[in-house]
Amino acid sequence: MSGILRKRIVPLVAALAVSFGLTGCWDIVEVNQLAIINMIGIDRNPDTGNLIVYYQAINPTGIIAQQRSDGKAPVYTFKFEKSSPAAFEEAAAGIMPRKLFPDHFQAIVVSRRLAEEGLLDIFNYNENKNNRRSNVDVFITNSPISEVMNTYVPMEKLPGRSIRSTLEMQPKFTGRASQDAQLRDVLEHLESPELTVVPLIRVDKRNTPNVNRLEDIRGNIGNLMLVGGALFRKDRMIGELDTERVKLFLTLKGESRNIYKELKIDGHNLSIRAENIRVKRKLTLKDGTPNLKLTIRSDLALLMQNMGLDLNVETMNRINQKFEQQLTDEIVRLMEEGKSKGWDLLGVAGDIQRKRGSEWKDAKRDEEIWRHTKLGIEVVCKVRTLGTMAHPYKGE
Amino acid sequence: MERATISQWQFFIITLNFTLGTTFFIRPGVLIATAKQDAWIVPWWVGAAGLATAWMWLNLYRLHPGRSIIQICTSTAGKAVGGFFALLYAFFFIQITAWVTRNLGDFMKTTLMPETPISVFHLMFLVIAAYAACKGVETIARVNESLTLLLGFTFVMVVLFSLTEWEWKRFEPALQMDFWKTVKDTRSLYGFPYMEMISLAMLFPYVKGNPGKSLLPGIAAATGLLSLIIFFTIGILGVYRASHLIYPLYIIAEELRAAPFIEHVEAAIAVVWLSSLFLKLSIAFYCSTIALCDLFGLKNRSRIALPLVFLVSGLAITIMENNVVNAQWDMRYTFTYFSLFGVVFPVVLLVWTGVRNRFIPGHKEGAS
Amino acid sequence: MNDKHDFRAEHNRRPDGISEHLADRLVEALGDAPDLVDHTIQLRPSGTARCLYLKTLVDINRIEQELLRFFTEQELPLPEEERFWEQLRGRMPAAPVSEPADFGECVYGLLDGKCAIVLTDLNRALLIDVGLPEHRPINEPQTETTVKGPKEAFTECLQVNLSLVRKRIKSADLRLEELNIGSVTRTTVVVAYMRSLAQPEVVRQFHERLRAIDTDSVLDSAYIEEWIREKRPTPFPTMLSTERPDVVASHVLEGNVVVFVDGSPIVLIGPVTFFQFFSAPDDYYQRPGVSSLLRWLRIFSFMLAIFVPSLYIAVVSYHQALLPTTLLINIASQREGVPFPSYIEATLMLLTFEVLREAGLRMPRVAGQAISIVGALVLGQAAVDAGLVSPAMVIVVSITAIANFVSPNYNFSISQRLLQFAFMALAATMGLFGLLCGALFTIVHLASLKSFGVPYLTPVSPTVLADWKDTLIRVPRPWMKTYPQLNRKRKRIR
Amino acid sequence: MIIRYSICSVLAMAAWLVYIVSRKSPPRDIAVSAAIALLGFVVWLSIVAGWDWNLSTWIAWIIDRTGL
Repeated sequence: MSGILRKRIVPLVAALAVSFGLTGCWDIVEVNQLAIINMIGIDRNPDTGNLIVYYQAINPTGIIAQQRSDGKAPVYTFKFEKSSPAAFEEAAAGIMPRKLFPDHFQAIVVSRRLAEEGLLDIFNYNENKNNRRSNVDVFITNSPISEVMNTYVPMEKLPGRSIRSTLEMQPKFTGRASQDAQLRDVLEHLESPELTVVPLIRVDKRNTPNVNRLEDIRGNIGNLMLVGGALFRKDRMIGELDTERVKLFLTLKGESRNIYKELKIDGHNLSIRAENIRVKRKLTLKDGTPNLKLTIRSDLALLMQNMGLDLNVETMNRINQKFEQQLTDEIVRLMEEGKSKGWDLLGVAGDIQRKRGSEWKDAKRDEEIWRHTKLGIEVVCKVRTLGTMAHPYKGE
Repeated sequence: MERATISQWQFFIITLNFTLGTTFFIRPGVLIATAKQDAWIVPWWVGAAGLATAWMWLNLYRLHPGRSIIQICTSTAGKAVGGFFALLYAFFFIQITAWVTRNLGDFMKTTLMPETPISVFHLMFLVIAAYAACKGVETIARVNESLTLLLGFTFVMVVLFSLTEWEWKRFEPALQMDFWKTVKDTRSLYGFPYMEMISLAMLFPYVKGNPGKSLLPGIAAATGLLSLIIFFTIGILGVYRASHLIYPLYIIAEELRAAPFIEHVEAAIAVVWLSSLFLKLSIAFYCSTIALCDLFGLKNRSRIALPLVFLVSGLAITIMENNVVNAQWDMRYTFTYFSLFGVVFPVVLLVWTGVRNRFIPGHKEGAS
Repeated sequence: MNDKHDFRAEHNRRPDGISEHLADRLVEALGDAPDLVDHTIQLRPSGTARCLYLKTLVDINRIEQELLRFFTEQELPLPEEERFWEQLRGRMPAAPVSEPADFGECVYGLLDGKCAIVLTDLNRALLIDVGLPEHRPINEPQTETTVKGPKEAFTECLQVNLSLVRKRIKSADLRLEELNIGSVTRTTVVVAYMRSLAQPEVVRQFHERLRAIDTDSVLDSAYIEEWIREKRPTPFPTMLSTERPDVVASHVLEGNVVVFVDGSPIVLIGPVTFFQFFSAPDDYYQRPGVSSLLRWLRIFSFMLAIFVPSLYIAVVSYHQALLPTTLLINIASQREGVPFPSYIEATLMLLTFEVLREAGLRMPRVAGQAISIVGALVLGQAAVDAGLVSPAMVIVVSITAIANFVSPNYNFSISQRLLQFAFMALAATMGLFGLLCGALFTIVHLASLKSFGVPYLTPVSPTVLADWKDTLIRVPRPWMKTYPQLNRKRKRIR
Repeated sequence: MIIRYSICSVLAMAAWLVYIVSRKSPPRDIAVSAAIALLGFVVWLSIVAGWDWNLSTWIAWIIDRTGL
């Protein structure tokens, strides 16, 4: 009897064990049941106080069809208006036939007015979600957010990818934006006095929400473009920096190592690129006021010179001097401008917080002490790269 | 019972995995929240305390060679009192198993598969752990050996690829903590994972040679690795974010970008790391099984493995409501509760043995 | 167990089991077999003998030229005398002569290709081995081909097989032990090992398990394998089987034990470990760096074979975030028109592939063309165009199929296909978590396996660093100074 | 969902007990297995019936009581 029992029962137990597994498939969702979100736009309706969210969902067949050039829409934008960020997924379920799939989104675009009010609840919502992305690029826009979201861009089919790629090129070539302008970098400084700069974009006025735009040869039309930086303290935007200031700000933070500069010597224009910029900061406390000594070292590359001068040691020295002087001036100007607006652009307050030792105790308590910082700037630079020309054509 | 033996190296690996198993998922966030940028130092002193305690267990074992902690209880303090102690220990081991199971379920549910019922994760892992437990300690040791390599490899890769985010600034200002306050606030680390290691006292009899030779280095290595993990978490993620997250290491994996096309690989990495949880679970489960076998004098481990799966999977659901409640409980009670098993009982047993050896003749050789 | 009688000790004693009318009883016992030849020969100086043999099994030339001539052309002394045997051996040195102990042995001797000379007057019988087993010539290996290295393969003839190995190991240490297994087939099985290298415990286990075999028939070494392999149910082979004499020789020289079975060109080798299934004979005939790389390639394709379809299912239906955006978009657009969920798709395709493969194996060679045409249709563009599967799925199935064939061992590739389907089911129900559970279960299972007392995952776990030199990598020969430790050899240094 | 699971597990447990009884295990083994299975059954029953109990809370209560 035991033999028969054993023969019957072992398979039974095994079958039961398997049935645990086979009743599964709770989290299953096929790829073509997903609305792959590429870009998210957030705004607040000033009248109702509700949040407005735009989801830009990818249309896979549209993308593939585009490769075969029969111009179908690569993305669709959906708009929702709700009082809390968590309500959007529910709202989305009401109109999208597919499950919202935000794992792959490339960019968050936030309207300027919302950014100025503060983004804490959006940050918290995003960080709490299991499929959230915090290494996503954040953009602030001056343009109406509906226009940003309802724009087809040339070259890249996905607007989100397009602005992300644009942004990713900047640290390497122009220094107009930092690699560390992602959501997580803003998040990390939510409690510290440090400022962060987030890229500011604008959409060309002539944009149309129609896929026919993709047939137009004029690339500028209706494109998204980088226009500067939005300055963030904690979770809110406190001001706007133009491109030049963003470059300088990022250089001083050590996040940008290359900047492009135009110098004027004797009324002649001169384009150079400062490469491999190394900034050394030394903060000391003297009689209760912080002293910041900045030592900036850099290699210069001569892109274009129109001085009508031969290249020799003397010219080089002049270029070096001019650059040193101009950079020093700009930094001092940036500092002054920041002081007048209440922005600690040199990050002195953050440095103070990171100092150890008892002499810094008072300084740490005084939130405004950075305003009294004495600035000492030393710029050391050398022209290293000249291009392929030994002497410029003079045309004489 | 089986005559199985495991080598020193295998026991070292087991110790390492048992200490780090769930710890490296759960502890860094809590520790960073308490000790801020100096959190990486915390494991050092707690580890030292853990080593001292483990040394005491080894002394107890030296007085009772070839006996598991359960057998030490019953042989020292007799059937009634010792049996009660042993029962408490068995209960404790089962509870640890349930805890590890629940940690796994919580992790899976909050990060990877929110729709799946939590019991599925529990049952799947428990069944495999039970299978491993039936196969015996040698099998578990070998599984440990083969998986540790893989785990180490993924961990190193993740850290290497995340180093682009590294900033030394995040450690400043260094050494600012209020030492005694931090010691007090991080005392639960002493309970979990260090006191939990009393489970390994069930395995001492199987180790070839002196188990201390691999237990103590194992604890030391685990402490070093824990400190290293916290160090990397601070350097990569920053104190502020790490202290606000439940699974900071998972977030590192999530934000990893090895190449423009290798992104969002957290699911794959998390799954590999889950095997570390499995190793801990299988060791804990095995310890509870043989604890019950030793306690009740059973011949065959595999007979109770399946009922134990049934019991533990139930306990894992009821053992805590959610992470928040658990975190609060952990802060307040872990130290006290775990020390009861890790320190108080062993000391009682040690004293008892000492007294008996001195005053009752014929008991010089422990109880052979 | 040793059936070879020592003749000297036996010949003076008249066997008890042999009674009157032996020859008639033999004819009767074989049921008047049409191939049974029964001569009566006149002996000199007097008396008759009957010469019985099965003409299908013996070399008739030898019977006529050597045996009959010996018995009929000269005057024979009585078998009681030592001279009789000396002369017999002297005239026919190549034919072992024995005297059967009983009737049964006599019958068995006839069936084994021996010629029975029944001395009717004396009621005694002699069995003279003049067998001529039919076997095919030594060919090139069919299933384990190599580019370099020896090109001989075992045949169905045990003697030939043994000679192929003897030829390679000219050492007195090589021990061959013969047994007969199978109550009906009485198949000869030879266990071979190096006395100074093989661990006595392993040899003992082999003997014990072989003796415990209780069966009527052994037609192939696979029969033996089923009897002596580990009892624990497992999809993984715990014995290596090969048709290459060089492989056998190299294993014997590492202290393993091999089992030859008469009638089977496949030889069994044990103990074997998991990682040995990734080494091919070619590894040893090529430069070490190359063969290490090839080994990794094989391990990698093992991983591919078991994980690719399940990983595809898990990623496409559970963890889409793992895919790069562009790939995700591509797959999504490809799947736009496909009616089935991806796990159904994958299972269908792989099943189709298995069916095709099986058809390819079994059908006559001439129909091969047809299968490959149809196969390309079913698993290719036609299926995609019909909207049944997505192109990505075709790629996945193709990768899996190719990776399946990389394994140098056929048995092993079957187990890998079993795993593949199990993992697919797990991935379909629980995504990557299911896959992890499957992988963990497999690892626990592998860790618990032993092959003749050697843990299956040696040398990774238990870690034996000294053995890594010929598992995950292959170091140059001069560096292989020690024997593998996996079965705790008696000798360490080569 | 949980109910389905519990029923499956209870069935599996019963089958297991029958199996080990049929394997003629020592009575002590059977008794302990049955006891653990029974405990497990009670735990699962409490989950299905929605009885709110929590081991950790009990331990906390004991520790608070003893004033450690």
